[in-house]
Amino acid sequence: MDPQDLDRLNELLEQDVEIREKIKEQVAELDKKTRNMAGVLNRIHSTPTESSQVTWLSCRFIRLIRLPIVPVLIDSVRPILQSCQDTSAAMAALIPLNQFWRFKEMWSSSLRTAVYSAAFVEYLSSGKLISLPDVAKILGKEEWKDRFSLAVEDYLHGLISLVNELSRLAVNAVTLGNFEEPIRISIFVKELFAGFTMLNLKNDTLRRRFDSLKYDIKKIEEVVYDLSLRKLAAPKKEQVDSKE
Amino acid sequence: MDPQDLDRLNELLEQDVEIREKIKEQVAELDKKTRNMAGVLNRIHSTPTESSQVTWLSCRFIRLIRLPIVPVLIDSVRPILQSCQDTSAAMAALIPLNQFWRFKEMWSSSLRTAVYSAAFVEYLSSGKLISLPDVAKILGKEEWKDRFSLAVEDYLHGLISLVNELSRLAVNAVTLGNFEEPIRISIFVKELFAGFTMLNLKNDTLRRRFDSLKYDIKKIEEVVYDLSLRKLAAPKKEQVDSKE
Amino acid sequence: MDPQDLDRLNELLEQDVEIREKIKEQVAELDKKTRNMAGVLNRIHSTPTESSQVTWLSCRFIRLIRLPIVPVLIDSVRPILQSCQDTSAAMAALIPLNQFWRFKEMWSSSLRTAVYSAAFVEYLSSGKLISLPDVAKILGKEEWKDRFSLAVEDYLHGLISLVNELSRLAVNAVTLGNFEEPIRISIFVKELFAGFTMLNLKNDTLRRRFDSLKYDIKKIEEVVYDLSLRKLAAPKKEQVDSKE
Amino acid sequence: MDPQDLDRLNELLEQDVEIREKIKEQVAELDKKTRNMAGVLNRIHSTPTESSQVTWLSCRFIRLIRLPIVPVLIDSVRPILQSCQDTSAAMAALIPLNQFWRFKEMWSSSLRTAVYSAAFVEYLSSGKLISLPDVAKILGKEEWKDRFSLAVEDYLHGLISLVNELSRLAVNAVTLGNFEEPIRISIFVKELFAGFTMLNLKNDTLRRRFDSLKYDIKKIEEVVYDLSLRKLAAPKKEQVDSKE
Amino acid sequence: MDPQDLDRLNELLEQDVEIREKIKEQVAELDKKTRNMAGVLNRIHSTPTESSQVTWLSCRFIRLIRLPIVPVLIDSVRPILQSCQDTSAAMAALIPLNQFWRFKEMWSSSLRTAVYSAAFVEYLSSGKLISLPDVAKILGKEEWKDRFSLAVEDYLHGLISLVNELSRLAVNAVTLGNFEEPIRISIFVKELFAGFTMLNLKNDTLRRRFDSLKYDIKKIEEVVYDLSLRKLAAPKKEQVDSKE
Amino acid sequence: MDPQDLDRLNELLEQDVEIREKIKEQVAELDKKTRNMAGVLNRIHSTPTESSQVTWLSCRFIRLIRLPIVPVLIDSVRPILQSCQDTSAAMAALIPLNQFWRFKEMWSSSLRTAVYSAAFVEYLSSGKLISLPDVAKILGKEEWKDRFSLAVEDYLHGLISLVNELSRLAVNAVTLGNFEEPIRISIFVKELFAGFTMLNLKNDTLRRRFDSLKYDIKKIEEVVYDLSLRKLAAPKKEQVDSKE
Amino acid sequence: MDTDKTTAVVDIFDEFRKDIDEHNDRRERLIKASRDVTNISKKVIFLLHRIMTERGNDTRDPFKHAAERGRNGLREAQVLYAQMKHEIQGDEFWRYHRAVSPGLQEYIEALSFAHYLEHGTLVTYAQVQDTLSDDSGVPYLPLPKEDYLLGLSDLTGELMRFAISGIARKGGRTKATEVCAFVRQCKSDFERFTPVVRELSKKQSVTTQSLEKIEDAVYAIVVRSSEYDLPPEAVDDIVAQSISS
Amino acid sequence: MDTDKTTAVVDIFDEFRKDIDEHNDRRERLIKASRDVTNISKKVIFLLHRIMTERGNDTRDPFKHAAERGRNGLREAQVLYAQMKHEIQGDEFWRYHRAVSPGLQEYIEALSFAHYLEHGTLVTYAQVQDTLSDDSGVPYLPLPKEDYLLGLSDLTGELMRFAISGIARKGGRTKATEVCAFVRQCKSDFERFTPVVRELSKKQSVTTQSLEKIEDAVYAIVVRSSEYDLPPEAVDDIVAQSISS
Ligand SMILES: [Mn+2]
Ligand SMILES: [Mn+2]
Repeated sequence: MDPQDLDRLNELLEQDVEIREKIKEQVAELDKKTRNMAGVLNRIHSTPTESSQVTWLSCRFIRLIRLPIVPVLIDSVRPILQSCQDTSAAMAALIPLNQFWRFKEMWSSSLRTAVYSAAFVEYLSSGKLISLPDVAKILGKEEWKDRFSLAVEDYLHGLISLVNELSRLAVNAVTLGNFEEPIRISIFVKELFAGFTMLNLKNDTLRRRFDSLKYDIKKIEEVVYDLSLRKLAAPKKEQVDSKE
Repeated sequence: MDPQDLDRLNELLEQDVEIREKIKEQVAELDKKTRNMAGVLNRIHSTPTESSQVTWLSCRFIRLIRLPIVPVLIDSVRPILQSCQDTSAAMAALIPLNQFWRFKEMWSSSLRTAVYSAAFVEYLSSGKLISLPDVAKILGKEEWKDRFSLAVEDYLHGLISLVNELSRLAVNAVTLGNFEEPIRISIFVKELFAGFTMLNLKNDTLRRRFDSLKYDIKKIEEVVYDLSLRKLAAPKKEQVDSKE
Repeated sequence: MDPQDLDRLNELLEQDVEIREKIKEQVAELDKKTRNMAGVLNRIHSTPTESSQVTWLSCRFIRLIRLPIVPVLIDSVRPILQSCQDTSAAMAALIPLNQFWRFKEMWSSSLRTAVYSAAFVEYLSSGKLISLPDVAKILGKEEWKDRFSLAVEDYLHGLISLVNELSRLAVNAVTLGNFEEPIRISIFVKELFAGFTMLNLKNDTLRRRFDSLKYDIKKIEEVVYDLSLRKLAAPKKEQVDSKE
Repeated sequence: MDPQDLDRLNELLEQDVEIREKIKEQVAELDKKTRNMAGVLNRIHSTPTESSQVTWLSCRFIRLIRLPIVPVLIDSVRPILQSCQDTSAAMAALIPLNQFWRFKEMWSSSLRTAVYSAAFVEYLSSGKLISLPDVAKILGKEEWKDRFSLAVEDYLHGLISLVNELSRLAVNAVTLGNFEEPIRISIFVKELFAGFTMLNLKNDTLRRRFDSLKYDIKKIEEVVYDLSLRKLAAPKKEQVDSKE
Repeated sequence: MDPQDLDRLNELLEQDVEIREKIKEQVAELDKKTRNMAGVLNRIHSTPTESSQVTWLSCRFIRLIRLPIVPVLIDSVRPILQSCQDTSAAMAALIPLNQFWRFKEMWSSSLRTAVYSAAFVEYLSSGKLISLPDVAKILGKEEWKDRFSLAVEDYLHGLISLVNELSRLAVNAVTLGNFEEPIRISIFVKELFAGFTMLNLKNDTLRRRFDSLKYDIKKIEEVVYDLSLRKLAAPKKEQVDSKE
Repeated sequence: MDPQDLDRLNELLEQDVEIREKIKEQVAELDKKTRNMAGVLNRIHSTPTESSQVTWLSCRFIRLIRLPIVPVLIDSVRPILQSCQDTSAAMAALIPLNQFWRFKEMWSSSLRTAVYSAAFVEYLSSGKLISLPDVAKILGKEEWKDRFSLAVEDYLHGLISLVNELSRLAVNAVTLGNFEEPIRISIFVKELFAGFTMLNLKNDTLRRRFDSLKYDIKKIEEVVYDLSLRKLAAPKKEQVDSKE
Repeated sequence: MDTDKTTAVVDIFDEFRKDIDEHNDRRERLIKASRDVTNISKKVIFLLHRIMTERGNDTRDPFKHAAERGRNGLREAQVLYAQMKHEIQGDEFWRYHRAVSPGLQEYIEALSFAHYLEHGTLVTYAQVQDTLSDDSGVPYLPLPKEDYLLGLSDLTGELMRFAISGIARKGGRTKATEVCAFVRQCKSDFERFTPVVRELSKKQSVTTQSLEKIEDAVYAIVVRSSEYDLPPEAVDDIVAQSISS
Repeated sequence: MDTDKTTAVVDIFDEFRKDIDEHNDRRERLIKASRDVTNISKKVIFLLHRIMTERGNDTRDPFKHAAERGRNGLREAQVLYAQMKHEIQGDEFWRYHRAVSPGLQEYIEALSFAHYLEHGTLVTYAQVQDTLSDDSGVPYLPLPKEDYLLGLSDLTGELMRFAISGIARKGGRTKATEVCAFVRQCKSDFERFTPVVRELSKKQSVTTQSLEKIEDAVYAIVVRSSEYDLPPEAVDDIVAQSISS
């Protein structure tokens, strides 16, 4: 082999290794943040909400003794969520022009957890579904898009994780005496599910995870059933409308 | 190999490839239709039925505000269902004489969803089990049977999907205030299950799905049980008790 | 090859074989004990506890006909647990100085079952989590640590097995009429889970088993839900506090 | 889900599907060409070369009856090789800016065969190793590099395939009475191998295939041995020099 | 989990991760050295030896034009070999007391290549088999043995690699006109093989690689056969004696 | 299960385990013997035979300096071979009536080496193929046949090992100056191969090993070919030519 | 070349060929018969589930009735074993054990299911061996303990199906509780055999899964009935009434 | 509850049961028959190798003789197909194709081996279909192109065995060279089918291995004979002479 060719090849190979090494560090950083957020959000399952009137008084009391309640929880997640942008910036600086898709797989999993966190925070604050551009804005900047952006599939994976978590929340809300939450969750999730149904998904992981959503929906429906049966809560008319 | 033989063989094999390619297109077509029907039928879970007397008035009202109610839903599925025959016709035209089983696997999954839709529509309209010849008639024509017909196993798969859906419906009917539906479902499904028990299955997908039916029946039974004990379906007295 | 070198090599190889043979015997011994303990502890799933007031009378009766009840069960496990130290002593005597990690894999699996048994006994007696040093003390002696000790990962594997078993216990306790146990289990497991979340797990098997804990937690939450919904039991305030 | 968001998502997903569909067609095209070239080049194993003096006369005769001999073979591969650029052009037109790495895996395997063919042609014509820029020039154009280029690893995979084939050729050349070829191959391959040894290979598949080169080298060495032993051919002094 | 316990656990887990990280760096260092040595030693296959009288003159000539000949080759390997001790020292400093066997697997493969290099150098210089203590002395220091030493199996793996390489050398020596080397190799390898036969190997990788030695021996025997048949060389009486 | 039945069953199963344990010991014994024999027989490859007239004188001389020659070798194998009967006796005593095939797999491999040794000894002494009954007689007793006998497949495996070894011997005999042996081997092996061709084998180990015989025959044939062409075995003339 | 000797070797190997051919053919026949036994047994298992689902007219003990019909069905398999008998005499049985084993295990699974329905207990080793013997009690084959245990282990899967699909019927709730206790006992009884019967470990984990499914079902019964104060039989009645209403 | 309707459902499913049972039984019969065909074909392949190894007395063309005996052996398989015929009529063939396919491929492998020995060519599709038809040319089954190609692909493995074990015999060296060219041609001819016949790719790589083994063998012949200046036939004679001496 021509020594110069050899050097050139080696240079290319080593650049690649080096970039990967540096990206790995940033991914570890992002990973730490998303784990942290997931950890905090996990506490939602043992946190009474304000809207739960029955336990309102005890909740108030609880707040005094500093138990985290939903808004407090959300407030503690938001700054971490915002700080993800720093990691994104660092990655955008590392990734060579046009090679976003080459390295993307390295952080997909962490990014999906970040999307899930952002979507959960949005649901908890506004009861709305966060849009792809909105998550993208939170996690990164438009102008990096040659080097770092948010792919549709990662956004959708994050939403599926959200539903997985909401079905758990429906169950735990009842335990905590909050009988409205499951109804809200039911409406939100059914609408989201109807959206997913209209997407043209290929037969990949996304499709498989989407299929598993059916179990979450079934569980949520059963919770709503349990509540209706016992007349503990009932879907309001407007809610039925919005389902259309 | 003799070059002429080689060419001839290749030609024949490529014809097969071509047929497959064309069938694939038709299957994609059929798939689109079945997804569509499944999507519409999914709305049944948030649709109050006419037969539910308790909520009849609110239903009326709802109709005015244009909520789909069961007959409307059915009416919107029927034409799609009928249009499946066109796809079947196209396929029957593609498949060489006596080679139905050769290509069958390509559309089994879509066909099963079509069977499920037909069976669900039938159940919703008449409360009856649709027979294999009846589904076959809806989806295709007798005279194509050397090229396109409905296999027993696909019919049975469709029925299992129906039961999966009915157990969900039993739950959601109660939520929507319809306390008769679960009883009807219970009777219908038990009868069907007794039919399935007649079969000697191998350890294949059908067997596995049949095993899963037990859970649907259990779920339906629990709903009936809840209703009976709460005396909502049974002679009404001491309604107060059930409220606790 | 120089005959003397050859002899030396053979000697080394045969020492290795011999030690392994002897360790295998001790592992078989330990294995028998852990199987035995796991077997006894498994009976917990059909054993009513004293704290279950509803079935208290029948329990009394059962005790007379000598069915094991929890304390009896624990008492029959404790001596076996203690006798594990003998096996550990025998192993410590066999393992050459500094070669603990060479042979460790031979008994890891049995040791994890021993840890699980110790942790289960502790939970059943005091409701507390056993610490690593405490299990280490039960199963071996500090002064052998060059030859035999308890690795962090084996401790953690034992705890994960404990959670797997507790989620089953939550279900079976209800069947036995004990509606408090699931609440206790729920609090214990959630706290343990939160602890795990804060560990920096790199080990692949451990990480994968930890991920599976989510299913156990979900199951326990659903049991607690069923009880709360029916007002059969409810988390007490102090318990909510301690969750923080 | 917001209908507009939904449409946007669907649009993105469908664009992806469509691009893949179109790229697939081009890859099928490329695949046909590389198969074709590999097929022609495979005939080298039964093709006597001009340099083989012993069988020279029979070769002449063979040429008359139109058996391909090496230069003819090469001449029939060259145009196909050049036509690969058309496919590359078509792909470059399809691939969105910056998304080369997203779709690259779809044609890697075909591209490696193309590299192998180019490298084999170069070896057969000049006895030299083709460089990465030279293959890249043959298969595509510099100005497309945001959309279509040749990755180092694909170049290296192509070279490994070349060595696999050359070890077979060393054997078959002898059968065809050409005793010089194995010597030439031996020198070429050893030099290439030495080059590979100096590369910092991290890629797993590449590393594994590189390890397998040892078998090819051993086989070539044994052929050279057989020839030297029987004084049928011998490495020339200059060749030994160049090995340094 | 008790916060203090949690911290202690985390500390233990993180120490482990850190040590592994640092050892990995040293292993990469060692790996670079062994690759380098293996690369240089690979050149032996195209290097005429001094002892080959037939090509002696051309060798002399070659030396003038700076072709590496065996002693030169050996001289360039020796310093790298000695420098391995530095890496060993660094590792010994990293590995906690008594935990040699815990991490050993991380560098086994590199160490085996180092053993092979040392054994090859010894064979080339003295024609003798290097003993385990001698390799151990070259690669590390006796006083570290609680932290870093040379296991029997790694020594034996290195010797098997040596035989793999010697069978190649027997073939290439003939190509280079050295007809004595194969005879020497044959005697050396047969003796080594007889030694291996007397070892009490378990059914593991070592046993499997040992079984593969038979192919190397067969190849060497065939080379010696080819030479004898052509009266190019013959085992000398003394050599036969030493085989006893 | 009935506790008594349970115990009885366990007892029976443990008896089996015990038998296996004891058989394992005997197999280890047999294994040691067969390894020993294989080791001694391996020396045949560097042992001149008496029948080789050309080197007879040098052989005489060699004998004086105590080199083992064939008869001496055979004499040292025979007693080990005979002692195999003791192991067989011990096994026959262990194996329950009619359960030979149940445990057979445990010693098949060792037995095949024993068959090989017996067959090799027979070939070396008489030049004949040992028959199955003759090997069976050497290794065991007719009257044990319900408990221990020699299966056809083990006999055949032993013969294949013999051929593997004879092809090596053909090569080495020439090296040692014995030009008659390869001819004898060739005739012997061809006959044996013809026998093997009679069998209809399944795709099992025997089939695979039988396939490998072809390479041994080819090798032997090449030796015969070399000798014939060099007129060393055939009518001696122009010995000078073969020297080249 | 000594032609006589050549012939001799060929003659000897001709004998071997006959042996090997006969061996392969016999193996093939036994594999076929074993497949037949498997199919018969599977059909019997379905038949038993079917009878337990039907049991409409309680003219007689449905459990006993099912067991009888199951045993009748298995008679066909016993005939096959009687026919196989001469091919697996003495040590030959062990030679072909691998070919025979799968069918045997499926047969034991079916037989033990029928037995459980009637007696609520595990069929004993002796009872199984008995069904595989001729009228004078001479066994068609020596029943391996391992196959006996592995066949029984498969029974737990069928019992899970039986318990769960029976829950919705009258008395099914009580039956499920019984089966739960029985399967739990099986699991713990079999545990001691896992060190000596290798394939049993895998089957034990299937048993564990089945057991957990039954436990979940029994749990659901208890949870629901705990909301009220009703014995399970009363529940059955109320449900039956509301369906027929 | 409407008992009539219940009966109706059960009656319908009873029909299904009959269908499914009949289907499973038929599949089982075809699998068994297919195993038989496989065994017959394997035996024929061994027979062909055997005849080619023996061929002592050259009273007639050994290749033709082998082919005849091979075809005779395969007649047994043809009888089986004739018997299967009514079970795989029309579309039923495709329904049971997976059960029938392995035997069919092995049959084609054996038939093509016999054909190659006699004619030195690949048996054509029409010729194979012909052996699977009755006297009036009505096919027992529609021969799938895929099975035809996959069966032929297996032939290369047998040819490798044939070439290498024949090398040591008179004329074997020339024969090996012929087989080498033939297998090389097969490999390149089959290549174009790999995109359309999925399982062929794997078999092509087996063919490549076989081809390389033959190439190595042919190489060894050339290397050795190049040391002298002798045509292969002369070599055979010299070797024969030295063995018989
Ligand atoms: Mn079963
Ligand atoms: Mn074959």
